[in-house]
Amino acid sequence: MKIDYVIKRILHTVLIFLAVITLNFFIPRIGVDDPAERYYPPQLGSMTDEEYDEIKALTREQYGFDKSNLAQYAEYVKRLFSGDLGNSFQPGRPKVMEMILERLPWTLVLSVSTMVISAFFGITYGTFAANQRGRLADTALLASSTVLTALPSFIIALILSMVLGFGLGIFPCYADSEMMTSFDWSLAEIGNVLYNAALPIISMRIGGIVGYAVSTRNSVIVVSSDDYILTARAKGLSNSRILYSHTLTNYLLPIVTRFMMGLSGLIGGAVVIEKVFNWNGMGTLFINANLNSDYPLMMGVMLFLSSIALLANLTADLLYFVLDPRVQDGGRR
Amino acid sequence: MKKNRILLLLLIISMGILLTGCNQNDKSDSRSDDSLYVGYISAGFPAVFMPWLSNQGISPTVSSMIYSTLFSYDEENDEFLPVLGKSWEYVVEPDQVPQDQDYLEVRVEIDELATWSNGTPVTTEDIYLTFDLASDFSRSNHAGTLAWTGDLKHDYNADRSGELVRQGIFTVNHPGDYEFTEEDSNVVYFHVDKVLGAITPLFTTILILPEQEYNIISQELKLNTTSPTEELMYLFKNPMGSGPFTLNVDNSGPGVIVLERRDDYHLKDDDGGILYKVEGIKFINYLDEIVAINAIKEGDIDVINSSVSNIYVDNLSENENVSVDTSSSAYVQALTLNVNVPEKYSTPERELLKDPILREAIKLAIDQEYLISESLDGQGSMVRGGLFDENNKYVNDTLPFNKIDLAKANQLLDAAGYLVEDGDKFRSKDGVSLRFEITSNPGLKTTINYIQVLFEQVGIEIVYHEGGNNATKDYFYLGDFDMTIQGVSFIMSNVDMMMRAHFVTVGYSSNYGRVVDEDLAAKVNEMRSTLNYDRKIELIKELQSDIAALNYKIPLYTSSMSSAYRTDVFSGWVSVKGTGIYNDESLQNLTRRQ
Amino acid sequence: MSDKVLKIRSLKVIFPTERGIIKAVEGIDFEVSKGECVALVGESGCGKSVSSLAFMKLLTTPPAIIDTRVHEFDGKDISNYTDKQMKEIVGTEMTMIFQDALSALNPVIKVGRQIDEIYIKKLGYSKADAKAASIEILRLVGVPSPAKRYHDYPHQLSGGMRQRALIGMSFASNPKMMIADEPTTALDVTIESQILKLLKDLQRKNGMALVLITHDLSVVKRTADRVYVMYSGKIVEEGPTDQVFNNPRHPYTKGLINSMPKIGKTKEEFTQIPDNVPHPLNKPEGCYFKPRCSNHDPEICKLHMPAFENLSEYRSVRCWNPIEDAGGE
Amino acid sequence: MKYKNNIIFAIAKSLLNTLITLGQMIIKIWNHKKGRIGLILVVMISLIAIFAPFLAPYDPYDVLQRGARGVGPSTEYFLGTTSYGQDIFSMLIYGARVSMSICIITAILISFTGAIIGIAAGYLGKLPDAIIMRVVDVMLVIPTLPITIVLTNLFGKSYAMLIFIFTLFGWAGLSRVVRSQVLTIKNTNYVKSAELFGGGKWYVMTKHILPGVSNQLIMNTAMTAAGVMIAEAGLSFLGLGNTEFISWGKMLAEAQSSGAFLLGYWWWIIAPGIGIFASVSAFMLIGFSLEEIFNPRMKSSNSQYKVLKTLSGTYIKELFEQMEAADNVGGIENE
Repeated sequence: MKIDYVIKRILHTVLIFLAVITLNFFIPRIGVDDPAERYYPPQLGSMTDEEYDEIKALTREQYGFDKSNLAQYAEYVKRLFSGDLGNSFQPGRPKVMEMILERLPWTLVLSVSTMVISAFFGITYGTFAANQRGRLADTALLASSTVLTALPSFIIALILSMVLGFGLGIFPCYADSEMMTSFDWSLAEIGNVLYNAALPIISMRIGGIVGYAVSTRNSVIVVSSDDYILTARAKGLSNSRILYSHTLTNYLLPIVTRFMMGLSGLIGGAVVIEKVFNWNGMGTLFINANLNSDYPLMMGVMLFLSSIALLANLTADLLYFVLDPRVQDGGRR
Repeated sequence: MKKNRILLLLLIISMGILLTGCNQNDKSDSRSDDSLYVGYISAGFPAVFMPWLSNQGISPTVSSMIYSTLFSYDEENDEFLPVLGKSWEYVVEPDQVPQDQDYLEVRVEIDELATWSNGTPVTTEDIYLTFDLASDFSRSNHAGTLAWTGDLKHDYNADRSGELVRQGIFTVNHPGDYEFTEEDSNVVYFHVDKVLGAITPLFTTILILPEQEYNIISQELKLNTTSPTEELMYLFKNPMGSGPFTLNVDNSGPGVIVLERRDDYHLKDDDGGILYKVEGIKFINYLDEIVAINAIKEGDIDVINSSVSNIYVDNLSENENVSVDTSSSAYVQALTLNVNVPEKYSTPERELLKDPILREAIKLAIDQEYLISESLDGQGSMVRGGLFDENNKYVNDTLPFNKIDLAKANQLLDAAGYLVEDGDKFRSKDGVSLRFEITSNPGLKTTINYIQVLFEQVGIEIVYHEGGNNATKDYFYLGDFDMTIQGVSFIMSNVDMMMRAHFVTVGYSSNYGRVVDEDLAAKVNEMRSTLNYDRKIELIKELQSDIAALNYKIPLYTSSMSSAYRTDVFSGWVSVKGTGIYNDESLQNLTRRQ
Repeated sequence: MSDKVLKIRSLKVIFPTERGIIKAVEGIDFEVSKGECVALVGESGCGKSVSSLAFMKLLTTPPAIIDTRVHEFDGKDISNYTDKQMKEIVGTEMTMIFQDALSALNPVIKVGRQIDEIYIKKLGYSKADAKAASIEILRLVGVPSPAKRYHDYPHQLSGGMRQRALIGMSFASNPKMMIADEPTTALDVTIESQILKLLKDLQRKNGMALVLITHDLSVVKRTADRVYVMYSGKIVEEGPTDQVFNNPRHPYTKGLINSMPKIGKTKEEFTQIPDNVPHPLNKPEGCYFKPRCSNHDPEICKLHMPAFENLSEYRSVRCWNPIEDAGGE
Repeated sequence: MKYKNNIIFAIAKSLLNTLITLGQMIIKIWNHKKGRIGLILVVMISLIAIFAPFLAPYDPYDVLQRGARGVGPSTEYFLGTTSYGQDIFSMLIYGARVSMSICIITAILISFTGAIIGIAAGYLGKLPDAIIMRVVDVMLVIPTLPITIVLTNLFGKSYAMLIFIFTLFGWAGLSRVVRSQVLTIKNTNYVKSAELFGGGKWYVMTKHILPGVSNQLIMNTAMTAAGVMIAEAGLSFLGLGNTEFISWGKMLAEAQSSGAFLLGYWWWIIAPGIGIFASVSAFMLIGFSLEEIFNPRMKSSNSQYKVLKTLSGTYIKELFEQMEAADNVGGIENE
């Protein structure tokens, strides 16, 4: 029964992954008569039509456009599973995988630290607000949540950048490009990264903190009114015991899901923030790929983002499985 | 309640830790070296550098610093200056070449002091391999700057796939019918098309590759294969060139490219000292112009590689350490009409554009002065006949400036049967209304808005149509556009190329948006192949007025370009017409202030 | 006085809301003696659960606002006890069980561990001792193969077993008083009687005071020694169980008894009290039961709330016009 | 023929029902404090959008109506001008047209598709359900903003295409919610009895299931509208939205790339920012109010605390004394 569930979840994930791969393969092929023509426009000057046809034929051959879609697809999947996302259209045809892996850490710096920070502060403050229900801390939270959830992160980013960056000069208005290439794990460098990442992180997740806080607060309140908390209180357990042993275990469940789901959303959303702060992460890589119509790279990034989302979902499911015994017995959540 | 206080405390403490962690400002050490910091506005830096395979973004800039060409071209004196090549000569002077010989022979001597960055000398083998690869379809496709190698005269038996009879370039090691002397070990011969300018692109645009590395290229492992091997990728990632700078691979990334000066570079300054005075160059990527502008104000960079928008000029000038240099740009913006529509994309409107009367009327509706003052805020100048530089001795200065004449335009259109139907604002003919889309990138939208206003007065409706991110790939090559705005330039070194494409040099080009006229084509060919210099100049000027009269590329303006640079760290900036303040001459002249 | 385990005088609980103040409990007096089983009966919404929570000082303030004249537990005045002081007696000396054992047990903690908590946190047992004691108490409350059940999660047990486990949990510390809030509502009839029997046995064996909160009169009849009938935040009748059942004096009590399903009852005898309990925000003037009372006096009942009158030593009623004494006292 | 009429009738009827529910909902929202603010804002912005040509002092699309560049707020230009001399106030008003229409149309489309697919999955069950839910799983995994960028790259970014793409990737989440609701409704007695009495699938779906999920749908439409507003703004901000029209996101993008920061043209950023904020929060307020209307648990408990603060200690004391006194009225008399 227990193992069944895990296997089912994993199979399910694999199935979705295959579907995502398929989409990834076909999306850039929609509406293109002859991909070769798009990928290799002829040059100025002496190229004759025959020469151009020759190049197109060569391109078709090199990219495998001459084969049937199915054969191309099989090839694509085969390469994918050997960790090869193909080669970018960029000059020199660098490997998409390497390009992504080069940028990934810098996007993760933003999104993971943002996640952790917002989850930490959000959960702490949310618990605090729930215990302070109706008082200042709580009302302030609810009021700010109405404001902050309605403000897209890039507007917050623009305002922060205008006020704290360009205006007061407390934080850099844009990321130090050199930092990313010369990073060496020294304390100063880590500090520098934090200093540069401060504004992006704040603007990405100031709303997130509030979001976490509100959902924590609400689930604490909901959980607190559950009967088993009453039982725990009727047992005369200390408040902290009730909080950590009874309330926390239950309200963390939905928050785990939220955390995992949030991760993929954040990396996707980082695209905008990276642009505002000149941050050389996956987002800028993606926009660059878009400008050059570099489909292998675009689809590579998409696949990466989708995989992260999938993995996050799977992790959330498995965590649920570990944390909630009801799921282990096949119960609905 | 106690619990709450602890929670609150925890919150405050961790917030404090975070903030103090953030407050480590160590910006000051970012200028610890003597490199020139160059801001570059693009979506990101490439990870690999294969000199031939890109003509976009920073790649050509960096490649031309790491690798070198045979010669460089001195626009002012119309002569080739030595780089890898020490000297060159026609084996037989062009005017003495027999009529039945359709090629010229050029002899180039390689500088024996020139070395690769690993210290080995540049040899004729390198030159041979380079041109061999560049002209060999089976080992590398044309890409980027290699288009010109079609002018090398290879002769085959019957067709291209047949036996090679005469090789267009050869070295001592690949002798043809020549006798070689001992001193000739440094010599390469070119057989080129009988076109005066043909040697220019061969000399000045093809970056020489090291034979010791690129000898792995074969028919199986093509140079621009879509999936390079590890070995090839290594070469792209760790470029070894013969240019004045080398790439510091470890310190370069998506945001920064670090170039270091080679002190063993074979070219020296007049006093025999190091030619390039800057010790290194750091290109720093900025996604947005505004960020670069702020960086130069803050002192994070010394110069911005590209022209800055006019709106910032006043703001930048407020900073005492920042100067702004204004010079004219290398391009004329021209309204290009699609007169050579491929069948697939033919529409009634596009067919109408083939009517010279309509084109004439369109030209008459354009007011250059108005466009310059309104859309450029006065930062530009008028142009004639598609060319702009009045000091250029090849420009036909008898050509008149385009002047707006709405009355005449309306009169022409009325006479040609383009009439305004009742209740209609715009003209139409045979049920086809004069409604055209200008396909362009959003950057030119302001200009297009003003063109809309101008054309409305002659009853032509103009609609803006965004044409994708990459004009050439998305619409220009395909020929799927009514009108577009295109940069047109005229550089003497490439004059025969320009002329054949009717002045276009920006990126790729195509037949679309170019009148295909047999008489004109014949005249262009005559100009290209004539070996009489004076006759050539005469034809160039004639062609200019012929092409201008066709009115399919209607000059709008040439905009001024403003280059921003700092004067507190380096001195000795040199402004070069058409390229702005960041150029090779500046790099050779800049000295670090103490 | 010392035989009184719990003594409450004039307990009042209100909840302020946007639309007005909810008067949940309006001054009730309540007593339980050692070894006595007292039932607090009433329809849902009459304030009995709130009262029971208030007995144990488990209501969260805010939102609730509580006031009592006397609040004694086991002879000690606990009305001014702090949260911390209360923690010392709640769960050990006074315990409580709730109606739905599934939701009353923490779903993500094993049943055994939840019982352990009492031993470890309240009684200071070691972990191993606690486990042994928990298994023992599970056996005592009649959970089959308790050592195995110890490791089960609440949802893995059957309804009856869950309730047993819950009872075991509140019985673990040999409490002086146990409040059972609708302990059998969620169970079917056979299990119900088993559970009631278990409760009764435990009570007798240990001389524990048991407070049974229920709306089910049949449960009361079978289990309780004494009964309090509550209506709309007030006690309307009090007395020994058999007397109240045989001889109800308040029309509400009578109504409740009449609405009890009973074998052999004809349809005419089986009557529901008309209407519902008044909304706590909208209580009628005068006697709260007046609108539903078939026997009310239009004058006095409308104007004044009747007082809680002692009819005899053991019986009291709150009615202007109590039902005639059917005798048999 | 008769069958066809039935369908038309059913559609008309369900449409009418929807309208009635919608009307009732609007009344409910109006009676809710937060909802009323949201409703007023949405109506106001929509009116501004509809009557933009009458309200805007300048036509921001008209190049001839451009004034001084980079002028701060003044009587001539309420919200100042851009670096290109466009009147920001007029841009804001015209921008409302694009921003609001995209988000309202998309939200409605998403609700429709989400509802239809969700109901189909939930009610039909078995294979259709399995297929639809797997598709939903895939859709939910793909990050929205990047896929939108990819698709606009491929198919252009015309107004209709944007709406299409937003809808294409927006319905999945909703249909999952709808499906789970349908599953609950499906097992209720009235649906079962309707089926038992020979109600066709179509009949049951329109008559019983749709009304059952309509609350969720209307609430979701409001929330989706807010989401689309943010997404469109984000896309435009990246310069990847529709370039032919003025939208608030595009105004921000232009402001950022044209140096509003550096030149200190704060009004250029604040104005569209407020536009986006106001409309997003308006939709959210409506959504929240609906949530509270449908699910009052959270709200009522919260308001208790608010009330508590307004109550004074003496008042409560008096109240308790009153209670005791009332209790003793009869008692005293009887003593």
